[in-house]
Amino acid sequence: MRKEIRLSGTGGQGLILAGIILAEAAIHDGHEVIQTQSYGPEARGGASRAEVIISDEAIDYPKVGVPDVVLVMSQEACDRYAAQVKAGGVVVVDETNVKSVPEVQGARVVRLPITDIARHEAGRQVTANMVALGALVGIAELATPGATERAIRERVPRGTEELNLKAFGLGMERAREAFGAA
Amino acid sequence: MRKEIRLSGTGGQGLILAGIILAEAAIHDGHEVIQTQSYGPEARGGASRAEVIISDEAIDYPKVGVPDVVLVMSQEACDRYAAQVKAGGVVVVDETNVKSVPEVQGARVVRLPITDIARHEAGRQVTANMVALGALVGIAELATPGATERAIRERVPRGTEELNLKAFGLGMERAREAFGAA
Amino acid sequence: MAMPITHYLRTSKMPHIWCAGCGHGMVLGAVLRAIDSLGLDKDQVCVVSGIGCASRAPGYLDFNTLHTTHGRALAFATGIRMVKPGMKVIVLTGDGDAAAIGGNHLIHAARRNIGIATVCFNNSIYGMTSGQYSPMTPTGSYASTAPYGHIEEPFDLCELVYAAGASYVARGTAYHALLLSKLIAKAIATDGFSFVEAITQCPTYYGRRNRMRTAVDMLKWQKEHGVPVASAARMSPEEMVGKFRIGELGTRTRPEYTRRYAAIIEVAEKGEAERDA
Amino acid sequence: MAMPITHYLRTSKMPHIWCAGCGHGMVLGAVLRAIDSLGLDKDQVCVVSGIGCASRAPGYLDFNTLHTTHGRALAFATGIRMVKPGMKVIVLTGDGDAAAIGGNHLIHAARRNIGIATVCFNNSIYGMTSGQYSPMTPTGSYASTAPYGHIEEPFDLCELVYAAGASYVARGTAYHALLLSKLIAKAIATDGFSFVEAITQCPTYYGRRNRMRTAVDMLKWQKEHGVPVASAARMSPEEMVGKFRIGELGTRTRPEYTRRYAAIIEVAEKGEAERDA
Amino acid sequence: MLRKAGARLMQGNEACAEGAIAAGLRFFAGYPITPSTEIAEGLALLLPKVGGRFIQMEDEIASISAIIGASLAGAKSMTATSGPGFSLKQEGIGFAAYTEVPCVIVNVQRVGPSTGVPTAPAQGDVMQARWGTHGDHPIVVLCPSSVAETFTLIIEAFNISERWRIPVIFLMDEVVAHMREKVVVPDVNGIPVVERPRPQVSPDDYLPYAAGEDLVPAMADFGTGYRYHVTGLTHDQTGFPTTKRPEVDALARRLDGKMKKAAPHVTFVDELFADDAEVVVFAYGITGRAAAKAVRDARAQGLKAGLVKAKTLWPFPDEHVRRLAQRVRAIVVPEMNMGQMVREVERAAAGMAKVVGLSRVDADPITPDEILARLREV
Amino acid sequence: MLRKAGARLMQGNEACAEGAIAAGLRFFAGYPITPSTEIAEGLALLLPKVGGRFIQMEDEIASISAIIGASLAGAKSMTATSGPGFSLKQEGIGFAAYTEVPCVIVNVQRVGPSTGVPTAPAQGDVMQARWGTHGDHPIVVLCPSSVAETFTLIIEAFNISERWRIPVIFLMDEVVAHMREKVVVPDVNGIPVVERPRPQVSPDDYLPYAAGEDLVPAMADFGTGYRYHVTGLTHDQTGFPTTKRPEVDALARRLDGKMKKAAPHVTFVDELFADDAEVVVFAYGITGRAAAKAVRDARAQGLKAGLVKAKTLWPFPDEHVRRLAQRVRAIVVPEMNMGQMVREVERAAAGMAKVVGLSRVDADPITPDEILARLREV
Amino acid sequence: MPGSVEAGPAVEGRPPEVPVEINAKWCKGCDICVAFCPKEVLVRPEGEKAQVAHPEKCTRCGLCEIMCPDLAIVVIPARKGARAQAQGGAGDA
Amino acid sequence: MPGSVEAGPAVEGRPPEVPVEINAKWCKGCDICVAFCPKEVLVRPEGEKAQVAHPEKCTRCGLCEIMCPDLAIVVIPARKGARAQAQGGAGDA
Ligand SMILES: Cc1ncc(C[n+]2csc(CCOP(=O)(O)OP(=O)(O)O)c2C)c(N)n1
Ligand SMILES: Cc1ncc(C[n+]2csc(CCOP(=O)(O)OP(=O)(O)O)c2C)c(N)n1
Ligand code: SF4
Ligand code: SF4
Ligand code: SF4
Ligand code: SF4
Ligand code: SF4
Ligand code: SF4
Ligand SMILES: [Mg+2]
Ligand SMILES: [Mg+2]
Repeated sequence: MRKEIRLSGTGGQGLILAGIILAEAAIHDGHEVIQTQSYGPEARGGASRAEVIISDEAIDYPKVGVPDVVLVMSQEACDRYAAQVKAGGVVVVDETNVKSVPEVQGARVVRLPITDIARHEAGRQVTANMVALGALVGIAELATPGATERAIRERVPRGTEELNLKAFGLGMERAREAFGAA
Repeated sequence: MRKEIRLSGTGGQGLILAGIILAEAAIHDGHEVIQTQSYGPEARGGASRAEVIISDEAIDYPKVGVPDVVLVMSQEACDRYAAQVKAGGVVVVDETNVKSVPEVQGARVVRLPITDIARHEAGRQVTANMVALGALVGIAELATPGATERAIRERVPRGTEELNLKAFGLGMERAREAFGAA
Repeated sequence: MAMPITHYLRTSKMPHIWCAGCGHGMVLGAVLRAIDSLGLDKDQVCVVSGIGCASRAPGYLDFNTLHTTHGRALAFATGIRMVKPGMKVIVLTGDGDAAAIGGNHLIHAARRNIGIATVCFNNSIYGMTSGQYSPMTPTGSYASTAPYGHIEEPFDLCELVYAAGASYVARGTAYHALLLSKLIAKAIATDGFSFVEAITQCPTYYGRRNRMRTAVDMLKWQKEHGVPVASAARMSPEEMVGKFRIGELGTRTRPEYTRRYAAIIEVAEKGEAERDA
Repeated sequence: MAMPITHYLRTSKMPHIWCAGCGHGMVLGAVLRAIDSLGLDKDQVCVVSGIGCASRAPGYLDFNTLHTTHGRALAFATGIRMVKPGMKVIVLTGDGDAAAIGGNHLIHAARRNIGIATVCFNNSIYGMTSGQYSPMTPTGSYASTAPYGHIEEPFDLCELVYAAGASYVARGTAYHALLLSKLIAKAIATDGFSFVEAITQCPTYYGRRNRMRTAVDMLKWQKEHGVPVASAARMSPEEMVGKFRIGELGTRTRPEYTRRYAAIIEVAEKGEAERDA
Repeated sequence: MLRKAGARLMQGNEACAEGAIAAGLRFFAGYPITPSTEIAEGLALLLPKVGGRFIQMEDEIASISAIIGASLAGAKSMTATSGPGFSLKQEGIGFAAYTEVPCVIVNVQRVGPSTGVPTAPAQGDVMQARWGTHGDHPIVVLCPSSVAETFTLIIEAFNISERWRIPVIFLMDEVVAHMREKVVVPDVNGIPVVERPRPQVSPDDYLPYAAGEDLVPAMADFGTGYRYHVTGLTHDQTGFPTTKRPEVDALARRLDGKMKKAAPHVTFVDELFADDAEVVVFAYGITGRAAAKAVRDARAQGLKAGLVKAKTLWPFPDEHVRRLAQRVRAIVVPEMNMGQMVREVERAAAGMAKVVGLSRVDADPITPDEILARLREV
Repeated sequence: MLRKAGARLMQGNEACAEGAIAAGLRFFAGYPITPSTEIAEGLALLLPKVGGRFIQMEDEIASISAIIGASLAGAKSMTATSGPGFSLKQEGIGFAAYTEVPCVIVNVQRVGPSTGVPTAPAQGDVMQARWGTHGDHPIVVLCPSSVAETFTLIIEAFNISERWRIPVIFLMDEVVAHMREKVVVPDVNGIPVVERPRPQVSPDDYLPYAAGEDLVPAMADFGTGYRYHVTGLTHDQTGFPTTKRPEVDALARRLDGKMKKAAPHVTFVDELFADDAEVVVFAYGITGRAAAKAVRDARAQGLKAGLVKAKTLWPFPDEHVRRLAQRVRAIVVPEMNMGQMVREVERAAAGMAKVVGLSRVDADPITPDEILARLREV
Repeated sequence: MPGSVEAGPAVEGRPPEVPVEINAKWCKGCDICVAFCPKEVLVRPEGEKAQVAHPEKCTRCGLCEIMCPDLAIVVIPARKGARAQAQGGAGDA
Repeated sequence: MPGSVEAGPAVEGRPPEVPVEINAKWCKGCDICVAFCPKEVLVRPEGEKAQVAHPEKCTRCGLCEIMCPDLAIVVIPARKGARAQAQGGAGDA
């Protein structure tokens, strides 16, 4: 088993944290894992793209080539990355921010109003990354829900555990519905 | 023709200047020339040893090996350098400062009260280096007197030319007498 | 203003890279308004910076511009000024760039009184590297390298630079933008070394960590804590606690360095020097 | 004095390398008398220097001694002090070492108020490299790199260091040797950063070139130009022209750096930090 | 130890900070610079928890100076930086090397020269790490290629530095520094920690620069009764300056000799399929990972490829490369620079095998495919 | 010119200062350090006489920074230092190399590392001169072995630096710097002086980092109407920062290519009896003088010895050594260090000739006899 | 170079349609102009750029222009008088 | 370690022979002690080291000791009183 995942969007959406939690969940599941990210021209601003490789074997080269799973949470990210997905892969699109999706060949495209779910259903927009994480876990089985929940508990700021777990659960749920329907 | 000369003493005796003037005189005479010096542990204090090589041919290696002519103007310098002279060479000793001269094999030792001559005859102790220069020129014919006089005029502080030339003349004169008699 | 601000901008490089709400843009505006008020020839203005968010400023400006190494802008500027004493040389720098790694060049440029105008964009933090404490970070604040609260005291940079010998030192804030631009104009017009500390906000790395959520909060803080020198003179030390003075903090008249050097050239060309004597 | 001075000397390394009449030996004597007056344990004293004639001092002293790179003594000393806050850390430095290449470390050590006592042997010149001008060379003097007369103004180093944040600053001279040694003792006893500028003579490279032929001439100059602070307070600015103040020039009380850090350790060991919150 | 043993996701810079503490680091002085800053940030938080001390200095020169002072006072010490700061630290590194003060200098390489691309990876400082300061000096340079290796290798860095009294340069790259990987943190007791040789004689008999057979002098902490002198001037066995020719010579040769003695103990090289390889890749750092994949892919395609991954760059594994050159057809040296270590490989190979460089300098890491293509060519 | 043409006794440092002025030097910034100080002292006196400017800065970093600024303002600029200061200048050198600002950096080598022996000669900085700053960068290193050569070679240094927009390191040693020799000063008109390529286009069309066939971009002086941007960040043809992969790559490769284009024009090697030699000495700096004597002595004794004296150390005369290695039995490389350039000779010789180092590190120069002995052994 | 900015000061005799022009390409939505405009002329709907909501209230005091960190605002001077007011604006208080 | 210096303070009850001891190995002949001794106790013949010429005039003020740059002078304290005088010496003026 080897899965490459790219999470993309804009700075401030918490995608690095989502990537880290996904990676930690995979470790809990007993896998090898690498998480990388890309930076802007200077340190400031941080990354807007996180990548995760989950594998059963030691991972030599740590960079994601053509990912199996792509999450796009902004129009710009979508334009850049949506089409770069492996045949048979999945692109998860945050409908709230992405209005038009380019043609993607040989992969499934799952549209979910991730940010809206976070804002209106989970209760806070900042949990969009957890909704997205739920969606990824729900659709692509990148990590077990239990390991992911454990990873979330360990990583998020104290006191926000339940909020984040709720968002994660919502994401997983809605994704399974949508994926079935996609 | 190739002559190696070592001028040694203590800092402040002006031996570097004497070496420089000797070297410049040799240039006026049309020779190749190299002048070097040794430093104390740090820059401060300057050198107490100057060396000059005068040659008819291009000089490859610039360091003096075993010199043809050695000037010693302090006891310490005498102890260290007097014996290191080429067979057939000359050691010029400033009797004013050097009380005992070690045995020197195969070279002539010329004793002159250089500092005393400067003090009493030339009129100022600081001209001891010029007296010494005169002695060297007088004894070992390292440069022509005319070229040396020209070099002195060009190098010494303005206004001190005559004083220095006088000291030089005295050194030359007294050396010739002594050398004849040595 | 004689010219629209865009006259001095490399508009093709805009928008700039600074974060939303970053005070650096406000200080930059003040610099340009100051230059404009002096009616300088763009070809005869040279803007030099070091490294940092603040130091990215010259890239946006339509002058001779030089983005150097971290902390060394004043040393590069000194070389330029020595060769082209007719040019207006302006250094734009950050608090880390000027006061941490560049502190020595700052005090020596001040001592020499070389004709360079320096504007220090003081946001009390290293913005570019994401929020480590700087020599201007207030005691007790949090920074990525001060997770337990900062235990150092900041410089009074204006006092320091004045003690080092500068001809003109002043302090303004991003909030007091018109005052700031007047102080900068005065600095640029000074014949000698001049220094303006411009208090500015880094909402991204300073504000957030220190309970000022937005740029607006931080500007309000500047408004409330910056006290014009004239008012400060009427206030008691107790009233001034936690506040800082803004305005002209020191002026003196001393000969400018390159002019002194010009006198040496005059002498030397005539062939006079101690050594020759 | 409780102990003869030789108690603190590595006598096998004597005589020292300084020139006849060099004031550095006088300042060194004052340092040792100060240490003696405080009754310090030699094992718990660490003396650090940079590079220069002055900086050769530690080699003669029977303490933990460290002769570092040019200008960096205070930075090395900071590391020592951080690890061994119980030690007395003393920096002996020259005007070039401290104020030229080392200027930044000087102002930052002062700002942090780290418990290091610094004695700057100020001979207004670079002695070790044979007489180039330093940041303390008076305007108009001659130096090997100022053959036409020096055109820069020197720092008021005490004022600068105090503006940077030091707890204690004072100035003495080699001539006023007993005063100097008292000032140094006070500096060493200070809980925080302290700085003593010791005006001293370099007859070899400064004196000769500037119409002071001998060390004695230079000491007389010190005697005539150094004015005790109390007297200076009674003098008019005109009377003080060309003169300088000696004595304690600034004292303040602020928490010492390593003690502040100890408080952080206390908190951290309990597991508290902003990031964890 | 700060964290429990077991499998954890760690960033390279985090592994560097935590590994250092595991190795005994108790003093860190630094100045922030991308992409090394997380090391300082991590240690600002962690060091005081173990009673250690962190300080952010006014610049990189002050930082290297402070750690040397701290080490003399007895604390295991480290600084971390990137290219521009590493250039500034060179004078201090030479001082540490000459005075034999243990310390670790981390350089997380980014695209250079000068400010370059601060957030992008390169391997452009490998020659500088060896030759950056003036004069002959002993130095050890280690280079990890994974987060887990960062953790274990930084511990080696401290152990080597303390054991041999040689500054160790820990040369990371931006990819290794910023990526997160699974690290199995060992139990405290499982971590071998070495202390510097301390004097076994009384202060009166202590000669701070006299060395025994291993050529490593014993080192007393300041403040423990050994009142000795340390100088960056050329010094004799007593630690005091000398300009005597034989003593000047003796110091230079002892330092060189010490480095040679240390070499077998500090030279770490990993191999993959190297035994029967006809073409090998010599690689290091992140490029070693791409090379491993390339070599596996090559084998899968029937090409007898192998890998030599150097974890120690300096002393250069001369012998290793020489032996290899005797039996392989070609050595491919992929580097994220214009060709630096390839020169050393060329030198060591001495014409016995073809040596081919592969440079990538566009701020992205070399891919396995690029290496594979080169392997197929040679 | 300041001094009349004709034969004169000059010190090495004096020849450096006067040669520089003859080459057009008009700005010097420095910080005193033995054994380079006389260069600064000479220029403090001489520069204002020709309308130039001298400044003693607060340190070496400020000095290199100031000369880069001055050069951008249009003046030929130089700084001078020795090992410790050279280490400090490394960051600035990288900036000059990356931004292609002409300037000359003199390093008068003394015994290192660290403070070492300030007044004694060594050749320990030859590798540092090439690799001292982080990241790949173009650099030229020249090394004179006599006072007369110092005068002519420093002029070359300026000409190369201006012509190719590459910083030139002028690597002297204490012996050459402090000795006095006869120099025949040429007439002003006899001195070829090269100016940097200045833009031939209008400011509107000026692309400060776009280069023609020689890969050298034209350089406008600040204040002449070309308002452009200079940065140490990776930059595109317009001079503005870029992180675009192809542009990052293009800059690195252009600089490398420029250095390769320049190489044949800047590589100076002197030979003595090399044509029919069976054993040759590869030497540089003061050691080249001892080697010349050794080779003459060897010939006198019937040994077919020859000398290759490199005046350009970097770019290393690879081709030269390679051709030589093909026809000689052995190459002896005497150096006043523990063996630095010998590594390059080994690399270039690629096993074709035996390469033997000869190190002297006791602060005295290598003698002809020592070299002769080694020549007789190999 | 967006046209709105280049438009610059209004031509005499042809009054500008809006007192304040906002360069949407440069605006980063920091809310500074909104917060400090003394007349509440400006607004910024969430996720969008600043906009002139009440041009009629604008006194052309110039504060928004000098405070915008993105140099995105130009206040078009009225035929006379307006500029003078800016000098005494709150920005200087 | 020259004995004269090591001798240190005189032992109670056995008065020192000379009030001032000069370590000739350390003295560099700078003339400072000669110039500043208020009682003209010291001399230095050209080319030689400083010497105590008039021990009888010495007040043990200590000035020569604290001013000697070569740490070559030790003033041997008289049984009492002498030391106190040093505190007010010219060196402090
Ligand atoms: C020699 C060197 N050291 C460190 C850095 C990393 N660095 C870049 S900017 C910066 C601090 C900038 O702070 P400041 O000058 O306050 O500017 P700001 O970003 O806050 O505007 C640092 C430490 C560097 N580029 N070069
Ligand atoms: C990095 C570096 N730069 C320059 C030098 C040369 N240098 C040695 S001592 C010195 C100046 C010393 O002056 P100061 O500190 O005033 O001491 P003094 O000799 O006057 O007592 C200089 C420039 C050096 N050793 N290292
Ligand atoms: S990080 Fe701070 S200083 Fe830098 S651009 Fe953002 S707000 Fe401004
Ligand atoms: S050169 Fe000057 S400072 Fe140095 S020892 Fe001599 S007199 Fe003292
Ligand atoms: S101040 Fe400028 S950047 Fe901020 S919202 Fe207003 S127009 Fe936009
Ligand atoms: S000019 Fe003044 S009133 Fe008009 S929008 Fe701007 S701030 Fe508001
Ligand atoms: S002061 Fe000291 S060194 Fe000078 S002459 Fe007197 S005893 Fe000698
Ligand atoms: S103790 Fe006083 S009186 Fe006696 S010799 Fe010394 S200076 Fe003169
Ligand atoms: Mg800042
Ligand atoms: Mg000095």
